[in-house]
Amino acid sequence: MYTDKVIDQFQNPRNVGELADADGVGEVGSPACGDIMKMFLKIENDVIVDVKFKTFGCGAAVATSSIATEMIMGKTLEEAEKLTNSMVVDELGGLPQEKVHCSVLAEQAIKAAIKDYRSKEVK
Amino acid sequence: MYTDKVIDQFQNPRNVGELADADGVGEVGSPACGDIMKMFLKIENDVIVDVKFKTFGCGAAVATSSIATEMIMGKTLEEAEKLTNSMVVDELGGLPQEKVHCSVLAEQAIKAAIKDYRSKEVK
Amino acid sequence: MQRRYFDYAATTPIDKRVLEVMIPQIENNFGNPSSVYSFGREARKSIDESRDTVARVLNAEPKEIFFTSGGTEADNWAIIGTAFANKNKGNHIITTSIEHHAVLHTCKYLEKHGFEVSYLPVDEYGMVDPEDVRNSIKESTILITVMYANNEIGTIQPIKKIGEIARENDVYFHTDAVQAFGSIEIDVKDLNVDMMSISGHKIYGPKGIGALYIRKGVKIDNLIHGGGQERKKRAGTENTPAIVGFAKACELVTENLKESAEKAIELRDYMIKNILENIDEVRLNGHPTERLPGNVNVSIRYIEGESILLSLDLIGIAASSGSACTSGALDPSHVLLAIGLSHEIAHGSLRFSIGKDTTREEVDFVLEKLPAIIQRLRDMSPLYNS
Amino acid sequence: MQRRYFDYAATTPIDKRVLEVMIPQIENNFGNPSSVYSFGREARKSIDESRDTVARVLNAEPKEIFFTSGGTEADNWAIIGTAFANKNKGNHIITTSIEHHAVLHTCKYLEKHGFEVSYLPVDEYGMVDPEDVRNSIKESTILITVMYANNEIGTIQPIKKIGEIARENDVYFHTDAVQAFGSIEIDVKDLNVDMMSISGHKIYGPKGIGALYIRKGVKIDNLIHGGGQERKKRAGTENTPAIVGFAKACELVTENLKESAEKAIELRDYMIKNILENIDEVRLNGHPTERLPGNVNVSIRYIEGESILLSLDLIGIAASSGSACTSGALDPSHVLLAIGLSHEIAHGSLRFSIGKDTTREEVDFVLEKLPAIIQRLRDMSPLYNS
Ligand SMILES: Cc1ncc(COP(=O)(O)O)c(C=O)c1O
Ligand SMILES: Cc1ncc(COP(=O)(O)O)c(C=O)c1O
Repeated sequence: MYTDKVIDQFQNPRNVGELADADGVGEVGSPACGDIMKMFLKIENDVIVDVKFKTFGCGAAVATSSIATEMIMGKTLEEAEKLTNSMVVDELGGLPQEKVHCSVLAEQAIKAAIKDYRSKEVK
Repeated sequence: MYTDKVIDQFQNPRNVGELADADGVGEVGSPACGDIMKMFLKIENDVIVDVKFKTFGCGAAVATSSIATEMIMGKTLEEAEKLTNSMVVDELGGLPQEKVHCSVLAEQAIKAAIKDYRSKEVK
Repeated sequence: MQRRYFDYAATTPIDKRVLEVMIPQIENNFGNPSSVYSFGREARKSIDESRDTVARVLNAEPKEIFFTSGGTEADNWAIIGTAFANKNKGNHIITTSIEHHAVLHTCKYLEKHGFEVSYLPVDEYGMVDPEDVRNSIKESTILITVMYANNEIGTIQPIKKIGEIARENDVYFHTDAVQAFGSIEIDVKDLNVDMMSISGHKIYGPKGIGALYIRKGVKIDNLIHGGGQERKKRAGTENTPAIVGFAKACELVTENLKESAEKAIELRDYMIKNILENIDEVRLNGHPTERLPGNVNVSIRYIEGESILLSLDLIGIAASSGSACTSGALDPSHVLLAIGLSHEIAHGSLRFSIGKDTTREEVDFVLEKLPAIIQRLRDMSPLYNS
Repeated sequence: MQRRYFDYAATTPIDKRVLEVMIPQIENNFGNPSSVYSFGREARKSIDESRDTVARVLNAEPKEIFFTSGGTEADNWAIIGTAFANKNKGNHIITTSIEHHAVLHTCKYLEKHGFEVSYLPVDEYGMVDPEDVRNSIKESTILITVMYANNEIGTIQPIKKIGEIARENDVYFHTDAVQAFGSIEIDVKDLNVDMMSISGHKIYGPKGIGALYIRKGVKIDNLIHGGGQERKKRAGTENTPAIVGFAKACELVTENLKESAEKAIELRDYMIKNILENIDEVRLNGHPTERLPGNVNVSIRYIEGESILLSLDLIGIAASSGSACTSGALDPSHVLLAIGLSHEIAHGSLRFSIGKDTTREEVDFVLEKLPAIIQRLRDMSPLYNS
């Protein structure tokens, strides 16, 4: 059901944890739905210099969070905002149909974190 | 499904044929129903001295006709009239449920032949 | 006693190669396909591959194949499922008077639930006239169900033509292909069918398994409700070994379709010719050419079918009859009555069905024994005057 | 990798002795049981004997046993069949909120057809109160359907008591015993049930087969219409090998019921005790004692079920979860919600089911590995603060 890449990301997730001094934090999903993703971004000059995540959810949710952090690490905010859920799915070598919604959460969590950063910046 | 006795009566039916000089002839059933039995009786002093049958029908119909002729051969009319379908079934060692109606035909054919004989006698 | 089987239309022995793929499934691949873990994933994979195979041989999409417990369930589902799902559009169903009971009794059931059913007549060969179908369609017609080939007399219906008419009139079209599949080539796209029933045990596959082809977009209710199996359309833990065996059987019959059909037709025509020539007062039932490759059906005057079957059985020959006495009912086969036979003649009918393992020797054995059996029974019959 | 199976409640591996009786049936006894000839008669005999066996182990009459394609079909038939057959008497059905989907979705379907369904609540242990059943009965009530034992949390219902209430009120009573049968002793006469569903693949038997017990005199429509099989109540060519295998499985599980149950209960309680002691913020779901011998169901806070299953699977352990993520749905198990769990906690639930082949070694392996898996996932969870 899951590709080797999904399993690898699930078993050895990259960038798990929190950033105490995050510049932007995004949280999406709800425990009721069985999926919560929380993204922590450290940003310097509009570039993501560090990223961590925490996820409550299924294997696909963990794997998509993990790979998404890899995909945006070192990228500009503009680039990171362009990350779509299908890019995440492709990078994982595919996801079962009923799990695709998890990849949407990863996209949304990153967008939420960037939005959070921007909203603080403005102030 | 059929007992050995049924099979034997079907394969080697006793008293098949017609009696040109029958004293009583009974025919029951109809081709539409898939069963016709015709009984021919030769009667002397109220005793059945010869009997023949012809049957159009399934294996059970043939076997019940055949054994019924054996059961009434040499019997008085009174005795023959007492023959019931369950006696025929018992004598055969049983019949499948859905075939029991065939044994009713044998009983009826004999009764019809006796009735025919009596109706002629009266005249 | 050597047994000679001439009832392939009733059911077929399993192909050894089918059993071979089933055994490891039964022994090792027992996982519930709905589970995430490896036991389950392997079962899921087997089912997916099987669905692909069945779809391929029918020229359907895998998403259009739904496994059922057999042909009967597939027929029930197609008819009850579309009737109830589309009753807002109308309550009229068109079928024929020679369908299998799986269709006929289902239609009768629907009549009790407010549906109106037209049972189209057939001609003396058991053939439905597509123009009759066309003329029976009305505003309220929601479904046409016509069998592909008849199980008793083997007549093959003009399904493609009827499908065209159904499509022109925007009415769903189901065909019961339980007998046709495996005997003649079938391409659901070419045929214009919306639904089609097939069954495993008629094609040297396992019993207890079949499939309903449901064209994408057809509006149909579930028949069996429960878990989310078969993409939420047919609940119940999947019978993985049977599904895998069924797919294998589908593959095997399709592979050899041409040659088996040619061989069967040759034996069939040889058998028919011989019976008609050597026994008098016998008639062939069904269409002389538009018939299933393996179907021989004759009516033998003056005697009753079951007594012939029993006589044949006692020398090891297994055949079938359209006589009611077989089933304990009073009326003979509705199919034989529908082609115009009298009750009496219908009761004396006999079906030999030829399959992939039937040999010329077996046919010759039947042809050698049959005349004497018939003569013996005729001599006992009050209807026969020699 | 050695695989350890803890999902006997989902499906069971076939017992070798069951397969042994099935193989010759598949290979040699392929005849259609409706046929008169010897091939058919032998199949008929096998089916009759199987029916006798199933009847015997349930303390039913052979005439009261009807073979189906599985537990789901049996549930559908009992409910839809009695509902439609008795709708002149009323349109009200009583069931519970923790039934299997085979019952729940069937009830939902009937609601669309004008029936009214009461879904009774359960207490925190998943137990139905018989008094609730009594109080829900009204003039129009025609059927009560309450499962014998729950498939997720294992709670065993007071079926006998509910049966008494049903009988006092002259209402039909069906129980889904798919999980209970083979794990606890069942006597249909003693239980006061009118109908009961059982399934082959849950008792080390074949898949694609089950049975509905229908007490003599119950008024019920057919679900699958067609040929006259199963005394005209369930159409479709009989699946003889599966029927024979099913009967064998029924016999075998019943034979060893006491010992297997004792063994399972010991392992179950050992497992529950260990998990509750060694992992914090875990709760046991279901009743502490009135539960299936093989059922362990726990909710593990802060983490989601599928990720635990996946972690277990990667080390060869097959278990099951009540999490929606398993099925791709959003809502977690309706059973866990019905016993009062929040969505969040329900999502973190895990079921281990113990079967006849489960060993202490296997249980110890799970107990050894589980804490670290849970800790790892909790460390990733935004809900967990260590
Ligand atoms: C034409 C036709 N339809 C339906 C069926 C029923 O199929 P099954 O026996 O698989 O339920 C049969 C065979 O019995 C058949 O010949
Ligand atoms: C309680 C219960 N009822 C019904 C079913 C359905 O049985 P089957 O899978 O045989 O259709 C199951 C198992 O899936 C079950 O656990």
